[in-house]
Amino acid sequence: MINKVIELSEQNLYACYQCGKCSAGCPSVKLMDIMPNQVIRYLQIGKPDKVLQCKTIWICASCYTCSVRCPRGIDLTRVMEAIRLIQLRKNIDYIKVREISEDVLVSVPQIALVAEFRKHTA
Amino acid sequence: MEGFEPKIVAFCCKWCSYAAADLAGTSRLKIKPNFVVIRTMCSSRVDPEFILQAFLNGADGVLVAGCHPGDCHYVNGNYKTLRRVMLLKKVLEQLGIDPRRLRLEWIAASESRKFVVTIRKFVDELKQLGPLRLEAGDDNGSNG
Amino acid sequence: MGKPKFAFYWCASCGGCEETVLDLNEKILEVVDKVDIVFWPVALDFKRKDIEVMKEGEIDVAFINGAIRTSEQEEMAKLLREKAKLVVAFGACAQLGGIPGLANFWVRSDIFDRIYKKVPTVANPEGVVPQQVVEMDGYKLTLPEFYDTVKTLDQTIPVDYYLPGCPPPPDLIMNAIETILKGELPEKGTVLAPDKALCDTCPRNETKPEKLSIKDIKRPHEVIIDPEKCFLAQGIICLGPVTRSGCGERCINANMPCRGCMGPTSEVRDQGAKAVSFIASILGVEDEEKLSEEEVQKLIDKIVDPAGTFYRFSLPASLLRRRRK
Amino acid sequence: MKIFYYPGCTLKTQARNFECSAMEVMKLLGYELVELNRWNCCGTVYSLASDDLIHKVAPIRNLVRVKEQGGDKVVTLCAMCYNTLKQANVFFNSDQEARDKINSFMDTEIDYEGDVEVLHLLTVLRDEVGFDNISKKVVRKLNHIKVAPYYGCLLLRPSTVAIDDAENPSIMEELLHALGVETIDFPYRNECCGTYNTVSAVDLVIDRTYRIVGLARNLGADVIVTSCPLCQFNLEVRQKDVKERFPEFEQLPVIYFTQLMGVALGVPTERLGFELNHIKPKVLMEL
Amino acid sequence: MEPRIGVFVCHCGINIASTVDVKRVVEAIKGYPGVVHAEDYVYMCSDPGQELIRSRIKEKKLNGVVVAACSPTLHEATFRNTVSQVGLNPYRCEIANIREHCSWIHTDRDKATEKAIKIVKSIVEKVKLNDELLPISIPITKRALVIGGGIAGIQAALDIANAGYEVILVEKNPSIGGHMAQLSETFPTLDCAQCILTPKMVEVGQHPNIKLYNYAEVEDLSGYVGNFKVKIRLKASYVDWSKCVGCGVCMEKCPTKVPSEFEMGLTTRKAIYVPFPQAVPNKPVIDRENCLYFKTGKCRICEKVCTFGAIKFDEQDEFVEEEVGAIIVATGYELYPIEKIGEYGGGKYKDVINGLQFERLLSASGPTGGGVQRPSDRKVPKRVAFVSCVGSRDPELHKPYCSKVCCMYLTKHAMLYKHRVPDGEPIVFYIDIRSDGKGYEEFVQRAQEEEHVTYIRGKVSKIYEDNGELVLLAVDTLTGEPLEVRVDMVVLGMAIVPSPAVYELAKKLKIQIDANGFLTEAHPKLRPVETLTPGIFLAGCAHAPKDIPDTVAQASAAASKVLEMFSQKELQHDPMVATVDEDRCSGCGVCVTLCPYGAREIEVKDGKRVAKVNEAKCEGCGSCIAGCPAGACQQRNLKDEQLVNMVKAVLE
Ligand SMILES: Cc1cc2nc3c(=O)[nH]c(=O)nc-3n(C[C@H](O)[C@H](O)[C@H](O)COP(=O)(O)OP(=O)(O)OC[C@H]3O[C@@H](n4cnc5c(N)ncnc54)[C@H](O)[C@@H]3O)c2cc1C
Ligand SMILES: Cc1cc2nc3c(=O)[nH]c(=O)nc-3n(C[C@H](O)[C@H](O)[C@H](O)COP(=O)(O)OP(=O)(O)OC[C@H]3O[C@@H](n4cnc5c(N)ncnc54)[C@H](O)[C@@H]3O)c2cc1C
Ligand code: SF4
Ligand code: SF4
Ligand code: SF4
Ligand code: SF4
Ligand code: SF4
Ligand code: SF4
Ligand code: SF4
Ligand code: SF4
Repeated sequence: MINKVIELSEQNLYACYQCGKCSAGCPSVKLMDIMPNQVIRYLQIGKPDKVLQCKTIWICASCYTCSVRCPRGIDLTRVMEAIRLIQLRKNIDYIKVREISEDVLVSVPQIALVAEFRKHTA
Repeated sequence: MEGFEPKIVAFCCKWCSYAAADLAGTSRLKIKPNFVVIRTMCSSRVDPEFILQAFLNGADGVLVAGCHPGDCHYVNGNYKTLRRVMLLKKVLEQLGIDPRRLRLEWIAASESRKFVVTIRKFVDELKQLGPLRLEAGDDNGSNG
Repeated sequence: MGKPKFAFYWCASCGGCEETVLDLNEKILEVVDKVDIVFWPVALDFKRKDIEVMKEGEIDVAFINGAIRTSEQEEMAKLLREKAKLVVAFGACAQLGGIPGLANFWVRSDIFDRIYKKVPTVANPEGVVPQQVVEMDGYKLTLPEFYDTVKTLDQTIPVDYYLPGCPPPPDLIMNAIETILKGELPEKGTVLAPDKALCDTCPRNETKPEKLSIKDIKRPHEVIIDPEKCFLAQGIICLGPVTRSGCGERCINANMPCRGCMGPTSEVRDQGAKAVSFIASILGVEDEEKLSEEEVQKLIDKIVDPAGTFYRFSLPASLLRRRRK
Repeated sequence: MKIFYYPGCTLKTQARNFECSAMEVMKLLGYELVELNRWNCCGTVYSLASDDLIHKVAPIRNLVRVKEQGGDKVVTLCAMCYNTLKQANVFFNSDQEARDKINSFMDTEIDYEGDVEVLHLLTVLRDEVGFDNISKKVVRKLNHIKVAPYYGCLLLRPSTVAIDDAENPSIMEELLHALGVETIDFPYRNECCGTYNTVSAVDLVIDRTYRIVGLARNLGADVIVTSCPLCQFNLEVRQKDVKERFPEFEQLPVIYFTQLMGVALGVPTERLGFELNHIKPKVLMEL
Repeated sequence: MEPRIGVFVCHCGINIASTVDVKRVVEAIKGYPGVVHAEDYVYMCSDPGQELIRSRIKEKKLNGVVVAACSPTLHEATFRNTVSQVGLNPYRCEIANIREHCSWIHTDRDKATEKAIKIVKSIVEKVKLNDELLPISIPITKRALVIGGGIAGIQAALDIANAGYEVILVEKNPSIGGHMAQLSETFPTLDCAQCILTPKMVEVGQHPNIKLYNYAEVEDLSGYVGNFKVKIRLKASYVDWSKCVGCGVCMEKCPTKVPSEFEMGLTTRKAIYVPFPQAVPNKPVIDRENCLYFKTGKCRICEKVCTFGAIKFDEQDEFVEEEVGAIIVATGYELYPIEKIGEYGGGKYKDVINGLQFERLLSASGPTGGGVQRPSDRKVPKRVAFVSCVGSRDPELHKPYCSKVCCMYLTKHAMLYKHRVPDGEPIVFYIDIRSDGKGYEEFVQRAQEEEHVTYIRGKVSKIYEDNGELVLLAVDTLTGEPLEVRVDMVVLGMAIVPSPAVYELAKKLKIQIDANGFLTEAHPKLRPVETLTPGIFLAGCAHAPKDIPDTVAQASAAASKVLEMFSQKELQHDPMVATVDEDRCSGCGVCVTLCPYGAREIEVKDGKRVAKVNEAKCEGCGSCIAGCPAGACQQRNLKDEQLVNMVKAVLE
């Protein structure tokens, strides 16, 4: 699985030395079940299930904060996307579009909706 | 080319590639005996004349091996080697000799495996290119 | 003892070498005074049979210019060798192959194709190319064989001395003749010219920077050439360092770089290979650690026709002698 | 001077105030933003998987449009559009193979050569108009307010498309100073607002808004200035939700930088679309 | 010389003999031109094997020897020694490597044997044309130059001076002492840096064998090992030190204040100043950039108050030349600038400081007298964060290497802070704790066990200021929890980087620097204090980040290398150098460009340019020889002709 992620994200996950700087700056970390550096860690030690089942990859906002600060040059934003895609390509959606309330649909800007669908649905 | 065993002259610098070949020996790695090493102090001692001489005297391939750029025992000799080999390859091509017959490799003293792989690949490549046989063809051109 | 007998002969060359003998001006008269010219087809009416009837060693010195390109030239060279005590390879073509030697980058059929079929000004719809033997109206016409490979004179017959240059400079010729007349002959095989490279006598040599490094290669027509400064320091390829001096810096004085007609010095086995070595050695060597391989390649690629440049006069005399098919 | 302008979806709906204020301001500065014909959605977020070419077609097609219509650069207002178009362009120029494929996907369009420049309005203001020139056109004194500039993520990251230093940007500050307003040193200006999580993870956005707006207020800001409709929404509209959760929370107006420019340059406030702002920047509207 | 070569083929037990048919090699080589004797033996390098060679040389009047055996790296010296015992020049003996390069790597006995024969023939060809050589001797000037007066330079200078040789010490600052003088107490023993350093500084100042040029820099270097000429620029100090008694009145009265470099900008100094009270020498200099008189033409107060008339406004830089035989470069380090770390405020926040600033805050002689106060408001900070690996171990954005000392000094800082502020709370953020020196791990353990310093494993992502507090965004990677830590002050363990001028200096000295700007040693393990340029050595942080014990060890090692040189009457140099045939050289200058050691020079003789080789500098790489377009140079015992014949031999 790590190889698949490496291929899709074009990032060398073996370079990560678990400093945690990515997680420290992550805006979403509080709502994540495992921290971004742990996502990599689980892949490094061969526990892909932890990663596939986690909430983290979905809550990641693709803000690139981790990417610009990683001392080992790992673009974690792309790593998150790669794992999301592995799930989405199995047709496992994170959100059910039908369940989004009318309220939300009319209030949020289009870009939020389009982006949401792009990131969270297959 | 069935049964063709290419002849290779390998110029190795004393500090890195010769030592790598030594290490290949000490580690009992196995290589085909298609090559003979000639030791120079630095790859930059290898004069293009020697390379042509080798081809003329029946070599099918010539390997020039030295320390990695930046690691030259003599500071920067290998940068000169790089330039000379690159230019000579162009000239060889114009002289109708496949430039792949001249190979430049950076092989550090510890890279015994690289030495082995380099020779192996070179032998394979030369087998595909076939014999050069310059001596035979020396007076070719069907003069007379 | 009578006057020594001299012979002159012309093989594959442009004829400039013969001209240069005339360029000796009034000195030629001195020479003519002291020697008997027994054979000089270009100037005097002699025929092959005049030589054939001579005894072995009857001629004292045969000056042969030009490379060996055809069977007739080979035969003549052999004939003269037989009849002459000394053979002097006269000029770059005889010594090294010279400009005609550049033909060794091709094969005969390519050359015929080009000359007789592809040159735009040639109208030859039937595609006729010279044949060695042609039968016409019952007559059999023969031409000498046109060899595939150009050879130097010493690849055909043993040569005693060499007079280098394209053409050999008059003072070297006079020197050589005087030496021969005086009988103070150097060791056989000697090139009758100084054994130092051209930089030694080149007035521009002192303008060289301490460390030569060519950052960008320029061809003479691409730049305004500083008439005082060493060509290499201007990024122009000059073969002076790999070429024997003695020419009088003819090209340099005409503000053109040396192309190497005097051939290499005696310790060099292959002028072109040495040229490769020294030119490559100074290509972008300033800050060399910073140049990537691609950048070096780019710089090298700016040398148009490297083999032709470095072997302009010496391909047949080089280690590899010709292009391989 | 005419510049091609790519609006993107939201500028035509929720963020009409961003668009109209930008148009007004640019007109005043002697530039015309010409809306691109037949533009399509850029995709909003740049697709990041190595094998995902198809999602790069949409942004590239927009750049093809620019070419078709005779332009060689295009400006965006929305930071997300900017980021997506620019990243797609950078990718296109870095991978010959992908480039050929993308071109082959678009068979009715001309082949794209990668030669359209993608700009954000902020850089146009700096590099083409010049902050000095803007400064000369200021007619309203705004030295009584303190502004917290907010960049968000996508103008500054990733580094291949950033318009300024990711950690210490200054372009917006420089603009604001040219307008004569004081800025606070706002450490959260490059922090993420939660973006599209506003759809399915509102909690996250509420948390972000609470912190970002809270810190701005803490540091004495009167108004926050943004450059992205989604940041605007999260930081402004979501304040209502923040307030519900944290009753002590005090609201702060959030406006587009173009609106603030409009005020400073003397565009009548009614033409700056403040009616679409949920929290009215009274300090500005009552000038 | 008519060659009479003996070939001795070794079985090396079965190491060679099992793959190479040794007898066949002997037979094949017997008739080879030049070879007058060939035989095999089971262990050539054994005593009987060597004896065999010696007796054959005598019996058969051999004038050349080829030993076909293992790699020359192993036994070239052995066999050359063997032959020289019976009067044969050692350079007339060569090794044919038929073990490492043949028997060990091949399996086909037939082909391996053929190859071995070729190898032996090629070496025979080489020996035929080998000259009898003697090592080249070079005289030595037994005086050393030390560049940089930090603890490394001080230690090296004292070691050499105490051994009885003269030392010239060049320091660019007004005083020696380097960074160690700035430190408060030193790990792992917590002894006071000044207490152990000051006596050494004084010793340097007073040592009869040490000539100290402070406020000076190396301008130019020529010559070669044993015989360098160095030109030193003595920067104008505008104070006549021979008259100045160091009373300090001028400094008291000078009206111009500028941030003090020594105090890391935490306080000011005057425009006329000594960097710190214990400076050696303790004589002031005028900082021209900031001096009022130099800026505006008015002031000259110092001149007025100096009763000794020592102020000399018209002083100029001066140059002196010195001859030395060896050089030690000890130019030390600087800290990577905080400005480069944007996410930590990039130098914006006054209370985010670097390690050296904190050293000054801790130092009893520092601006706060050793009481920890934060720079912004002089408040005693109650919580202090210490952040490690700032700029280090960050190949992507900053420096890839570990700075080696920061783990330890941050631990020291946390501890000393606890000592000064007992109710204070130090928090150390780290990725790994590197405490690999003697007593270091115990030191860290003490900080944890006894001082209760909190260590959090996680790299801080961002630092910002909020209401006079500093907020650190971090995580605890061990618990997996995000953290937002509020503190009063932050100390950053900034990366150690080389002294800025070292690049220029390295160019002047023609020594190498690595990708990170540190000086490169000749071999990372076996020649750690030598540079590739003979006669130039290195020590301290100029070479790589290191602590004081390592610095001192390396300085003493460099000094002992110098002393090793000085203990010889003359230097011996390998004679396989380049030669020039002046009758062929055209002075084209290509070789000068090629030589990496500056061993080639063009000389003008009778109006003609000819190249010469400085044999002492030539290391025998052969680059110039391959490059010489006239065939005018050769390498001793590796001439073109030898190499060509070798090529021919291996292709027969
Ligand atoms: C914050 C901090 C705390 C530390 N604490 C400890 C500790 O507790 N224990 C410990 O063992 N180590 C400690 N160290 C490490 C210690 O400082 C170094 O190991 C030691 O100072 C290195 O000495 P040096 O002589 O190599 O370099 P430096 O001290 O840097 O000395 C170099 C000298 O050379 C001079 N110089 C530079 N360039 C030139 C030039 N071109 N010409 C002439 N002169 C020049 C400089 O002015 C300087 O005087 C600490 C380091 C830091 C940053
Ligand atoms: C697994 C391992 C891997 C390592 N890898 C590396 C590496 O990759 N790179 C690296 O730089 N370092 C490495 N090291 C460290 C390296 O081995 C040591 O730094 C080095 O060998 C130390 O050399 P020494 O001479 O001090 O000690 P030793 O090698 O231990 O030599 C001491 C000698 O003294 C002899 N001796 C002991 N007592 C007496 C006595 N009373 N009388 C006479 N003789 C005595 C011993 O027999 C021995 O020959 C490694 C170490 C280990 C354990
Ligand atoms: S910042 Fe980079 S190296 Fe550090 S834990 Fe995150 S991914 Fe790994
Ligand atoms: S890109 Fe995702 S993981 Fe990285 S900092 Fe932003 S939200 Fe966190
Ligand atoms: S390189 Fe050419 S121009 Fe320069 S000195 Fe030599 S001959 Fe003269
Ligand atoms: S300069 Fe060179 S090419 Fe010209 S005549 Fe002299 S040797 Fe020949
Ligand atoms: S002249 Fe300069 S150094 Fe002297 S007192 Fe004035 S400011 Fe200070
Ligand atoms: S010594 Fe410690 S703090 Fe310094 S770079 Fe190395 S690991 Fe980081
Ligand atoms: S390269 Fe050769 S010819 Fe040229 S200066 Fe050097 S030694 Fe003389
Ligand atoms: S052999 Fe090498 S070191 Fe010696 S002079 Fe030539 S280039 Fe310099």
